[in-house]
Amino acid sequence: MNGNLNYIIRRLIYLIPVLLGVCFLIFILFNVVAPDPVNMMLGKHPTADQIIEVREQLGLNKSLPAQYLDIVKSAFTFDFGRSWATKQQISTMFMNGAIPSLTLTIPAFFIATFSSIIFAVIVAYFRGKGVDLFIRVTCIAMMSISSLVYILVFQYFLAYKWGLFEISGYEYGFPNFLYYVSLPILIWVVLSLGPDIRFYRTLILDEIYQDYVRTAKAKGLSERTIMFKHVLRNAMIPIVTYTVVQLPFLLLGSLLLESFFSIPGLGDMTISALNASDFPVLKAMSIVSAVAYIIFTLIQDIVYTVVDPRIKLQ
Amino acid sequence: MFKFGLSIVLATAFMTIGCTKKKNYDEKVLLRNVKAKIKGLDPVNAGDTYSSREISRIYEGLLEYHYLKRPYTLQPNLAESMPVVSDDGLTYTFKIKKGILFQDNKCFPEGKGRELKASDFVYSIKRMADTRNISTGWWLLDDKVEGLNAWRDKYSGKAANYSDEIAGIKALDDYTLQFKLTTKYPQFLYSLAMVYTFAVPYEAVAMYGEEFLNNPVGTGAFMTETYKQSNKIVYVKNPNYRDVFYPSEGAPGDKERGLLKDAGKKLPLVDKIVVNIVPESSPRFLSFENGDVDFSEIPKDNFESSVTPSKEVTEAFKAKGIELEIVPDLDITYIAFNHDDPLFKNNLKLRQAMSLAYDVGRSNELFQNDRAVEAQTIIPPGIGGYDKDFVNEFAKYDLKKAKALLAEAGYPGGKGLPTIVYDTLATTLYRQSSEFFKKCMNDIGVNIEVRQNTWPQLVDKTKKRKAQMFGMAWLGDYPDAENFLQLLYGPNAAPGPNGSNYNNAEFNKEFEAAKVMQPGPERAARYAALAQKVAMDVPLIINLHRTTYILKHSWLRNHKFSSFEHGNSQYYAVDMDAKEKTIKSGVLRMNHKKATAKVD
Amino acid sequence: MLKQNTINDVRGAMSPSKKADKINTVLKDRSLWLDAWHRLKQDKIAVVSLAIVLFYAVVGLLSAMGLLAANWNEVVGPSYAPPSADYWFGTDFLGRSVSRKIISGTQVAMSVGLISSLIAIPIGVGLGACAGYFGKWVDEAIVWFYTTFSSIPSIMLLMSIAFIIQKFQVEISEVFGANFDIGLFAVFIALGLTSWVGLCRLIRGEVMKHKNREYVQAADALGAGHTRKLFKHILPNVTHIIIINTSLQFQIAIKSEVILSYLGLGVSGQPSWGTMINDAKEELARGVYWQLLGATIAMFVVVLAFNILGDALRDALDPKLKGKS
Amino acid sequence: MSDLLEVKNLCVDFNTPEGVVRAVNDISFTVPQGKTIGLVGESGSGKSVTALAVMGLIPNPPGFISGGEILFEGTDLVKSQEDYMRKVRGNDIAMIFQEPMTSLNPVFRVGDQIAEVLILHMGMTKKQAWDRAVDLINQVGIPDPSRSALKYPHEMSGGQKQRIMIAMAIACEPKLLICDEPTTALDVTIQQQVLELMFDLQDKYKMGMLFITHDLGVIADIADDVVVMYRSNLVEQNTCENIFTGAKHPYTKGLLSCRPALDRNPERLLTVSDFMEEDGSEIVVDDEKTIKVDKVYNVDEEKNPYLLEVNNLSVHFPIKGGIFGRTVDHFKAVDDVSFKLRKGMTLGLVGESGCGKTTLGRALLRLLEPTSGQVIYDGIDITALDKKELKGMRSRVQIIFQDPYSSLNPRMTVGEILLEPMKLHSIGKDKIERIEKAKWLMEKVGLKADQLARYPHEFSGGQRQRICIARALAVNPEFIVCDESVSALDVSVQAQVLNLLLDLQEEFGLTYIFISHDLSVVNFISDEVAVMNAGQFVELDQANNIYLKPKEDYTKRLLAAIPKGIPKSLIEGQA
Repeated sequence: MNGNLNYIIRRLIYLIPVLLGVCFLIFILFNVVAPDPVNMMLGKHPTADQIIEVREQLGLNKSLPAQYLDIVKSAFTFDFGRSWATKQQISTMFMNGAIPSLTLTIPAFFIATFSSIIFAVIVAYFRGKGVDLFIRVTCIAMMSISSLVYILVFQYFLAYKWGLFEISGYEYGFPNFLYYVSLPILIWVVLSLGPDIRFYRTLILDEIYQDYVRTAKAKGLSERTIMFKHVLRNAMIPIVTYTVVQLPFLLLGSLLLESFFSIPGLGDMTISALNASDFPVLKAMSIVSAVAYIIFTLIQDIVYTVVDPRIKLQ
Repeated sequence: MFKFGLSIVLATAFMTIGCTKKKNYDEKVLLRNVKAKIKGLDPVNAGDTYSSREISRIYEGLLEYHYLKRPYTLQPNLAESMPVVSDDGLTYTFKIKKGILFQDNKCFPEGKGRELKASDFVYSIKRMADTRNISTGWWLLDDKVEGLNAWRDKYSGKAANYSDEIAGIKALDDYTLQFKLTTKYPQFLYSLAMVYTFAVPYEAVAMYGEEFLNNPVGTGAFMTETYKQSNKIVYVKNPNYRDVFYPSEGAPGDKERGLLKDAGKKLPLVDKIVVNIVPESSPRFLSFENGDVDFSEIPKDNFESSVTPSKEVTEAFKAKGIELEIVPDLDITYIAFNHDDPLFKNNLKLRQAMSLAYDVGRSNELFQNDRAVEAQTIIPPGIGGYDKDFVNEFAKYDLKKAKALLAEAGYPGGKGLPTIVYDTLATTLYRQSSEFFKKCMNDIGVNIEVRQNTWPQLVDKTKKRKAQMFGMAWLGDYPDAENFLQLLYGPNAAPGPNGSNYNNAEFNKEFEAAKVMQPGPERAARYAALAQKVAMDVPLIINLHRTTYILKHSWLRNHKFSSFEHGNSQYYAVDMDAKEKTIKSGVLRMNHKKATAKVD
Repeated sequence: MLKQNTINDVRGAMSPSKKADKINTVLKDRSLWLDAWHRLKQDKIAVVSLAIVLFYAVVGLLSAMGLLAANWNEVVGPSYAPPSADYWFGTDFLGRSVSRKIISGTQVAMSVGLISSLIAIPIGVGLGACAGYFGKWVDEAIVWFYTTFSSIPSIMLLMSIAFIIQKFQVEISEVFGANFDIGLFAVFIALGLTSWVGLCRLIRGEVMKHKNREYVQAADALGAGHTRKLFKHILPNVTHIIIINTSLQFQIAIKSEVILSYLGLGVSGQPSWGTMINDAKEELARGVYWQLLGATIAMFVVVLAFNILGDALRDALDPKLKGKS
Repeated sequence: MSDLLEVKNLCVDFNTPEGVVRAVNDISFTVPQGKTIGLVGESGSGKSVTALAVMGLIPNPPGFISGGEILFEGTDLVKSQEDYMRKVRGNDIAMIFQEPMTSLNPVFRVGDQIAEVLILHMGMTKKQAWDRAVDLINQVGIPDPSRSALKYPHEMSGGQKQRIMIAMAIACEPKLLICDEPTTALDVTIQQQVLELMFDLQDKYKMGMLFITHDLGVIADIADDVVVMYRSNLVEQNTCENIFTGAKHPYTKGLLSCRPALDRNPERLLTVSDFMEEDGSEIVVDDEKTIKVDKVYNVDEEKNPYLLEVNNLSVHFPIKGGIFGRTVDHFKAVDDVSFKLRKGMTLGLVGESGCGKTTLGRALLRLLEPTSGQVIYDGIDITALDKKELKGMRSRVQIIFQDPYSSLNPRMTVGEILLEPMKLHSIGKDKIERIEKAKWLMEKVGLKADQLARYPHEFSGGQRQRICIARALAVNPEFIVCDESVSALDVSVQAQVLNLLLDLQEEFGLTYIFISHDLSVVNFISDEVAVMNAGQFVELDQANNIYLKPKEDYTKRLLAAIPKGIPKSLIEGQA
């Protein structure tokens, strides 16, 4: 087991420069280059001396290295201070934002992944026949329409015209949020079916042409058992690792869905931070998603060894 | 494996097939949607109109605007009566009503709300001056109250000592409060009706510290039950609220419109208020049509289906029991020239030509559905200084004259004139209006390059004088034309509110003289003359005074729109049985054709 | 042993230029790209989608040069006129013809795809090739760089890059002149700088694979230097990946322009499908569907064509097929 | 006793973009109970397709059986339904494939994969099947069967994996066992053990066996009857004895003679083309050519001075470990090797896979940096040269690789490939002269001069290897390292390339180091032979001394494992 431990520790040590790199990139993007938000904070009647005082308080006059160190510190402590636009504590904003985002993205992600795997297996099973062609063509066609169009059309028809879903808004608590997130989930699933099915289909097809499938046939196994027992079990390795890598992005939620359905998740928070040039929030969002991405790449490595017996952590 | 996966997909898919939430009608609830997120509930940094509206449900100030009387008149709220003003107009003395309690909160001993005292106001106004609070309202009293600026500078950037006495604000005893001003400042009374100067208990600030903005403790009619700053706020009645009754008289015509039916009743008239935050305009209006909210403004693109050209509710909406309320706003929109740019500064003819080339009527039609009033001067209707008969010869649309003037300005047909950069916001409405402006200017050969910005970027550009031309709107802070004329006052140049950096010595002198006059017809005439004279100099392309159109459902009572909506929600009432009947009848769900058919 | 006559008849009989290409044909009479083109031609749908892409490119070019739909800004009828005989896709809020706006919008869509790829390809291929070929610390540094880049969500990167460009708006407009469209410029740079990571990873993997192939070691044994090995041997065997990836990147860029204009970072001053779809946000409520419909159809056709073309190119160019013929 | 399997006039076609291709043309043969039939032929002869046809495993698009019958115990498998075939496969007929490394499912334990076929066909419970599987693993000679059953395929060696395949095949005691080149991918010592195992199992279960291979040596050891296929046709069918003593068809004769054998060392190998024209008509072979002349090892001091001297050469690869990836240990690929090589002579380097022979070959050319030791080539110490000087040396020392498909740049025409070395070392004044040299080189290696504009994928494996030789010759080298240069080729093509190498050596006085795992090939071409194991020289001596009087027992074991190529019936007869 200590082999794995060494590996994990080495990977963690490797991730530190990446984290420092991310902080540096964020530092460049937001501190050095970003426009001066102070005027915006002072409302309609800022006075000249008030601007100087505010710059001082926000720490904008600190030396650049000091500002960079603040970012790095916040990457580890997750204490991002207060938002400039709303003066709220950013970490509490995250807590409030995370729940709605996750209630939307987690169910949507798992429904989308499961259904696209099922479809991909069907398509691979009937490869070359009518079903395969039909599903592939619809996938490409569905991918060719912009996500914004789906949102507009679905919201107008499904929510307003036929009243099947709530138009917008959000309520915390178990049964209530379902009414509000069901339409966005439906849209997310429709949007991700296309690319996912195509991707999983290629993964499964790669496995079908391997030698062990021929051996399985020579053992007299039926096409169905070969597909579900042998091929799918092998194809699950890339599928699982691919899914794990996508998990950190669920935290960010879907910017468009949240802002159109006014779900107060992290995505919606990002958009209002963008419109209000609220840099502490934008920085915080970038750091959190970057840290999540880094951690999940590590988890992906570990999952890879669990799923694929061939890989020893070396 | 296959069966397991399939069952999971079907289960979750079935769960989200969707159903609308069931509605309950027993509790009297006022439902409304709001466009922008509430920044926080701390009076000192109210910032925008949306936050001030929410804050004023919880906190109260010395004065307030009468709910029904128009034009807007001040009346005492926490003060017993209007202040006694010294002859030199510098000393104001107030008497505070006795027995006013703060709402119960754990910051008070045994959680019981204590009585409001004069010293609370001294504390609250000092809080506004404290640099660490970065108050957006500080401009109101900057250099206006004796000793306040000194106190502010003394503790700038440090923890302020609030017991440090200053001459300008003193609590003579528990119920008398005295202000000493440094200069004559008639607008001072208005500032006491604004959110920044509302009373705040020091115990709450001490206990909650930086989180005070999320834990409001006020003397107002309501208090917060749940507060999700970016999603929804739910208010409930404040049990400690003193006896306040619905006014028995109002503006002419209010009685006929049934606005005095609940006269004398104890306020507030609803048990609960639910405020949902819905940024996108189309879902906001669709939820109104569904009956999820009690009243709503009308987005530009839903106007045709709601209001007839003759400014009445369409047949379909009438069938649904929806009423319309039209109220002019204290508001002006304009397109500013940056007078730092020599191109505009000393070329009056060019400014006049561009002003004449701008088709204000068409812009009103396209973007305001003809709801707004074409502005003649910078002073909006509804306050002293507005003269409805005055016609600004440069505010009308005259292409021929515009071309002639442009030639006189030295750029016949626009030749020789460099491309002018017009900065606007990135939202769809502003992008479309800037395209319209570009088209109008192209008609006389002036080439415009449109640049999109987020709101902070635009503000940043105007404050740093880097924007050549830009569209801007100004909503009155208080019903006094001074608040509008100061937009052209030289010393107010950027980063102050005078974004055009217009500086006309003669106008500055006359403005300084007029603004210190006591409110009255003489001051109004002075303001009118001043505004009309400066309009001839076309400091900016004057555009529109927008009017507010509010659609109300049949079950909403006593609603009268006011530009200063502080604490008005306590006057609204909701007839829950009427609401239940209308919603259950499904008339709201019917589309327009069927609804009208139902009426005939 | 050498047959003397062959040299003479080659040297003496013909004029120098003819002689040159006579020699060259001896070495190479047709290129592999031609073979790939023949294979592509067999796939009818691929040819159709290639034709569509070329048609859009021509339309984009013509409207860029002002020869086509330059008068998109002209008011042709009442505002929000529904589609009819004289306006195929109706008119927008100002009364301008939507069909002209669609045509003019092609220019933005195609230029977004083209220029963002032109930015992304050199960076992606350059870094990817160096990482794959040199390995050791060069590889470590480049892998570290693109891991850092890809760990920040792309939407954040897009936003902040667009911010930066708009911050330098004043300086940029001095350089490029006032009527230079900053919005579009921001979209180009933002998309270009965020879309190179995928290509870089692909190229790195492929170059690493080819570096260990025996024909490269043989070149090494012949004394070929790094540049020769990389540019003469490895990169030609990798170019097909660049082509396939670019065709996919193109359609992603077109679709991202819609999202960017929703976030207010898109094009201003000239029509684009993104702004048209965004205008539809409010218009749909009042029953004005034609601007949304027109822009969506226009985009649907070209993005579909790019997708199909991408797959067809993969089959035609993939050396695996050629190797086993 | 009726025949177990009878194949009558079997034809199999494939739809390709260029039209229908016939892979198997009118083949008929029978496999009696308990007998082993050897199906021999080169790649592309259709032998594997025949096997797959019997199992009904021909990939449907693009292949299909277009004629003939396959009678298994009377029933025609071609006509039978898929679910009948499924009951037969793995139960009555079992099959073993060539590539052990990829034929087992990587993510299932080997025990489970064996148990699976038992549960499917014999209706055993999981427990019974597992015990039977462990027993089978024991039968196929894998140590500690109960623990090995829990292992995953990647935790086993190639030989062990092939044994698992065999265990899986015989699990249901099939009547017919089809083996498609089961031992080709294995080292010769392991190949011997696997063949013996199959032999014993055949006796034990009285199985009929259809053994497919291109290696006549193996056929002689194991087959009762032999079927020879050439370009999808059956050219000869006879008992093993008759084939080896008096083959009738020219192709069979060519096949037999082009195989280098240990006991005889002819000057040149006869190839199939010496016996048969392209169109299949026979050429009468005069006796002179078939005379077996033993190559004489004669060293002439001034004609063959010492060209290469290698002192204590080692190449160690660091093994990373611990948290910070410190080098914990070294894998000694080449461990302190010293030898001398005379000009114009050939040193054979032979050994099993992983013994370090390839690493040594690469280190000599510094394609791989040696860890220590000296390589003195014609008085110059190559290990001490810097990059620029090394480039100068490149024209004198060249290498030819193993895999014809990956040693030529697919994007360059043959002409460009041949001109590149000349440009690099500025051989020939201008393009015209270089093209002439290229044409000359093509003819030298036996290819047509007008094919310079062709691309590598338009040539066969053998032709591509010739192009590689031409490329090496382009710089007029003196010393060439041949790294398994013929192992990937068919036997007949192998013989032609070996002859070509010997001709070129004679004409240009080239010095070779010939690396291979195939002892008979090394014996044929080398003057001296070094046997390597675990990075060290086990033995270094003249070729025939090594083969006739091996000193070290490792060499002895190696030699014993090579199939004699003489039918067992004859040996029994003589013994």
